[in-house]
Amino acid sequence: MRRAFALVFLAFLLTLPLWLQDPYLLHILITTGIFTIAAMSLNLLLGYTGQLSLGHVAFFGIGAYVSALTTLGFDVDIGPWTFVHEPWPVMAGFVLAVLISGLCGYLIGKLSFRVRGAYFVIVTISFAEVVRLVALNWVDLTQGPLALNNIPAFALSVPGLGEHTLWGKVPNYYLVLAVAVAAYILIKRLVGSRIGRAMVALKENESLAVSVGIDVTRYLVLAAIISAALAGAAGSLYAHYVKIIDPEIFLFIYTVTMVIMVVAGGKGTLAGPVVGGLIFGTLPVLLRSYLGPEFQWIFYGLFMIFIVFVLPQGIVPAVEQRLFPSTREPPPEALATVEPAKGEPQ
Amino acid sequence: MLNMTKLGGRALLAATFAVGFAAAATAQTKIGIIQPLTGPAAASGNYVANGAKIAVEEINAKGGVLGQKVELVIEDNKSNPTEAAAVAEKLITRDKVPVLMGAWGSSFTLAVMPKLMEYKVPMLVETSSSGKITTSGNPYIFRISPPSAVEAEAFAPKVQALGIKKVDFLVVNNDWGRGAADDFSKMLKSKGIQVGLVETMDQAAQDISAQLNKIKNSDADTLIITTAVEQLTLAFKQAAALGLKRRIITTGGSQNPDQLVEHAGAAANSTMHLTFFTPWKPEMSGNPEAAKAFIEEWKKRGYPFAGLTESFRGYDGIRTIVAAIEKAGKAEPEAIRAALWNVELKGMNGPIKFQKAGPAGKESGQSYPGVYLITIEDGKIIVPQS
Amino acid sequence: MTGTREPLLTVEHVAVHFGGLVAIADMNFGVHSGEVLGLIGPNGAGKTTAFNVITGFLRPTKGEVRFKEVSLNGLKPHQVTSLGLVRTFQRTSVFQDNTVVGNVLIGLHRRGRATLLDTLLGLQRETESEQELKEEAWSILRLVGLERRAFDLASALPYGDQRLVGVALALAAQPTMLLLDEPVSGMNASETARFIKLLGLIREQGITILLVEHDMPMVMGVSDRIIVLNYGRIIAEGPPAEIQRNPEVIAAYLGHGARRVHHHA
Amino acid sequence: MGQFLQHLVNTLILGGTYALLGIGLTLIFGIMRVVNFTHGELYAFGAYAVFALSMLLGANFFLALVLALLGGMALGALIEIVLLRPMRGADIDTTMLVMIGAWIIMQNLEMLTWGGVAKAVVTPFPEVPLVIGSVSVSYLRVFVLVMALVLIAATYFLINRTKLGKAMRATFQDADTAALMGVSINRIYTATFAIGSGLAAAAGALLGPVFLAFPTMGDLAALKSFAIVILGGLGSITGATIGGFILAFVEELGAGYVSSGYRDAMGFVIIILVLMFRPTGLFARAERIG
Repeated sequence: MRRAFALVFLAFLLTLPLWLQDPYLLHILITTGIFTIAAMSLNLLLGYTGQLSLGHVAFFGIGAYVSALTTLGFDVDIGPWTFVHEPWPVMAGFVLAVLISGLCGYLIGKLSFRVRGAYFVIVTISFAEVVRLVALNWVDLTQGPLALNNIPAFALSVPGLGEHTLWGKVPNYYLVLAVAVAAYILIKRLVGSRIGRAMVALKENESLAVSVGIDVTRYLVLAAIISAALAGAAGSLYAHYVKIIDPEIFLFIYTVTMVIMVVAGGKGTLAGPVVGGLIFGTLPVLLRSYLGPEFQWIFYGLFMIFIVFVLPQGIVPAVEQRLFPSTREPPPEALATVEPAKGEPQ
Repeated sequence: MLNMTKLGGRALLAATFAVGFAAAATAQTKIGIIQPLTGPAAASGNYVANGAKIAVEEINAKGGVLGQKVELVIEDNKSNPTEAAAVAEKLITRDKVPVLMGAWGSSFTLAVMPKLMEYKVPMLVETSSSGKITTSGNPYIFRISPPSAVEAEAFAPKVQALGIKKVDFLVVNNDWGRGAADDFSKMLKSKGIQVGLVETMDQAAQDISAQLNKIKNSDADTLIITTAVEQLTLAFKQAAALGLKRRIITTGGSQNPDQLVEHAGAAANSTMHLTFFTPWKPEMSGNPEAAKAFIEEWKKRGYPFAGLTESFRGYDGIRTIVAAIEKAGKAEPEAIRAALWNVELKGMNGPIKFQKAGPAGKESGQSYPGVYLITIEDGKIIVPQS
Repeated sequence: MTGTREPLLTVEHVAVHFGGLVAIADMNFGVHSGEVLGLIGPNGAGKTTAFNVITGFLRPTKGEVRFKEVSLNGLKPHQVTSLGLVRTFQRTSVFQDNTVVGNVLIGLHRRGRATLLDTLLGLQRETESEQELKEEAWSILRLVGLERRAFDLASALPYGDQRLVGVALALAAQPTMLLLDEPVSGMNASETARFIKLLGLIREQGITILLVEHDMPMVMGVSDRIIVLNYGRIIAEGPPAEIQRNPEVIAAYLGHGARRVHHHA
Repeated sequence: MGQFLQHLVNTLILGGTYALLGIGLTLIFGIMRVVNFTHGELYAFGAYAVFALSMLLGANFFLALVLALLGGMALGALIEIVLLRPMRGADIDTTMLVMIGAWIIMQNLEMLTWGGVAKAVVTPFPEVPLVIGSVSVSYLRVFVLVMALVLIAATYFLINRTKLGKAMRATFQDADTAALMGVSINRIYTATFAIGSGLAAAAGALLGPVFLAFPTMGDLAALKSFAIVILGGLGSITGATIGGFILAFVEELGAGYVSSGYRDAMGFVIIILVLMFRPTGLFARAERIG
């Protein structure tokens, strides 16, 4: 059932550019897609390991900056040394963005998972703020408030077919869709595995999880690495699509946007961030004609409070319960095959 | 999930219709404006936008352009480059404006420029002063504000008269501030004058006392400050509180001297300012009648007098664009771009006529307006006779 | 008991202080391979503290715990579990939002063979390993007798069954030695009887058991040997019959939880 | 030397208001276990209240300060009753989400009410600075420091010497036991939130006239409050007081001798260092995390 829904939805997304010609709406869908990927990555931490990480935009921004700088080149003086980097192809930027964001996820995970609860939240916020201030002040490298401009468009090099630069909106749309689907599949595999079970176990009852031999720090850090790497991928897509980034990419409000997407959609569900991302990505456009930006944000704030009070699980679990009230746990097919024959066990 | 998709689809469809309908119903000539309406440069951005509105009402009262009313679509760049690029994208692809005006700060304008190339839409630059804007080879750029190098040259004759020996800089950390520090340093050095500290401040910084404290301990006799009026107010107050006694000169024409007098009080006394319009003496303007009428209208609407040194840019900018549309005979980007080269207009601070700047073959347009050095004495603005 | 050989688990001069409070004064005992050892004592005697120290949840102020001749000092709880020393908890001892079989699969964590890469790329080893784990989960569910409730949410089970899920979880972690913290508290008589049977099955698999329990008849019935704690000290040690006659033990219980002893006696 | 003395004086003045912010936040966290994301908006509220009262309505500057403080307390009480009371017993992450929602709403209401242009408050203090040797400081800033110290002292008095303070301390130790002893937890929580909010509003009311009032001014204030309480240990009032001064000191020195751009980064660098070496903060009592 769910698989069918997912496939129909995917088919809808695949054919969408065929009938939706408006470049502005396509533009909105592309940025929505990018933020949805970021929200999916946040969901891994927020929904599956239960850690309220509020510095997530740092990884998104680091991905964007790494990818932009890799493709633009830079020269920086650090003490007596001068580092000169010649521009590399965009694909290299994308890969480096994923790797370096993942590495930052590792470092921050190692550091911040020493604490929990309020401390953890504040530490993660602080991390994003430090990165913002570094991006703002290390002008030699990042151009600071002058912004990194003229970032090249994404270019795919296919062996034998040469390099294809994605100038238009439609190719960018498909690129983002492809990365989003890939991210979805990776996350789905991860949470359905032993590793995903360990993460959920940590969220539900850390002591009990530890008592069966699950290494807390290891799995939290692993979740942080994968989550950060995916956010970095989203950041890279963002940088090469909008072609300009500045330190305000690290503002707390963007993390909040991702959090709203995850929480409203349903944290700890695969479809949650997708649904939340689509709603909150496209809502501003639909509201724009009727509401000023301030009213829009006020609406977001009210919606967030509403969700917490009324639908604490989020939209997806609520809709699922309505649609399939009794299918809380459909026996997975694989399990059914080893189910014992009916009768007394012994 | 199905329900959500359906709902989303229906809403999307409705929105598409709404957009289409709106476009069909209003046969108006649209001009897109990108200004900082919020954030650290908000005061200036709002003044410019209001100046533009006055120009549009004036033009529409006289029957509009090409028989159509002019309609402004104003977007907020939130004093941020990425946001400037994003709203440019929106204005061009969604509102389908054939021409833009903006984006106040140099960094915001530079951010918009690739979008102009991508969609081939011209933009009139009303405030930005960074040299990069007209030298990077963007043929869609037409600037009516002076680049900081021009400002520095205009100031050059005064250097000797003021007896300046050594100068420190305190500039906002963006293309505007850094550009001004570079261009003024170059001019000063060519006159054999020493350049000391170059301190920067984030455009949102409130506490600048650390930089000022450093400057206080230098041996320069003059401090050149480049930033928007809010931060200037803070810098003046904090300099006074630190007992920093130094000749202070500000550049960039976004000082709104009356606002400085009002908010910084005695701290603004004996400071000097390079401005591009003298609303205190409209007769000095390049177009005295228009200047007087504009000032009257501005006051009538209850806007603060202080805003005039900024709002005239919006007023002149829109008049220039409309003149180009008139000449082009149609409100289409390429035609407007071509026509802008032929516009000749009496602006508030001198004639507006674009000359070629930047690499050959893809030149930007640059007009060269007047620059004035005014002084604040005992809370009064002193305008030089010339 | 083979006298000279080091016991499977050795607790040596262990003391735990919380600020000024002494939870365990100086504790020494050993658990031999294959035996069932009961640890009893009135409330607040330090039993749970002892469990926490042995399994790495608490650092002892002094002393050392060794398991299979390896010092556990400084090891984290999951490392202790990896050595084969697995515990259960007194109360909330299941993953409430998971199904029963989901719980056991979590418990089987250490037996998975698939690496991160196998998982992300969906390689064959991932599928194989998952299949093995599921089979293993079913055999554990059959052992504890919960296979009919496999797809129910753990939180939906009656209390006694939840305790069984807790034990299934612990068994899934492949213990050489199992530490059970009040496993039958809150169970009714038939549930307790079923549990005692299960203990026998676990024992048959060669798993050593250390048991903390208030239910005296149950402890006396299943244990080979009993240790009595009071005020953080061991006051008696020996076979059940001997302990029941020990005057110091009787005094301790009369002073503290006489009612409880009485109730079951 | 002159430069260093000047930095020290600036430290004292900035530190006083930082301490106010920190105490307000840590009080709310310590007693209610709520991370108050609206803290910065209450700070902004204080600044705008002073602006509205003294510049628009022509009220006396000092009266405006007092009213801003009281208004902040009332607003805090309102937030507590409307948003937090129904959330009693919810976990800390859930209340955080609600508070983030409230933060967004408040900030945009400010934007709607006051517009994006910053507002300046003119004060009755002379522009001419007070000069002592090589140190120079405006009378307004001296007044800000004195007021901050008075408010800090008043908070200590309230907590340690009054009946309400006693009940608050009891709730801090153990809310359940305090409730059994007849303390009305709801009243204590509302009072706590009101006092914490009042302190934030007071900090804004005092610093607003020194700088400018603008809609996003609360963001950095909130982040700095977070840094201060982490530094001092969540829930420790003494820690927050000292943390406020430490943060101001490090910021001043960082800006003066390293680079002015990294002024605001100093606090966060400290957080990371504290976390590496003393994860519970410098002054926290032994308390389990998590």
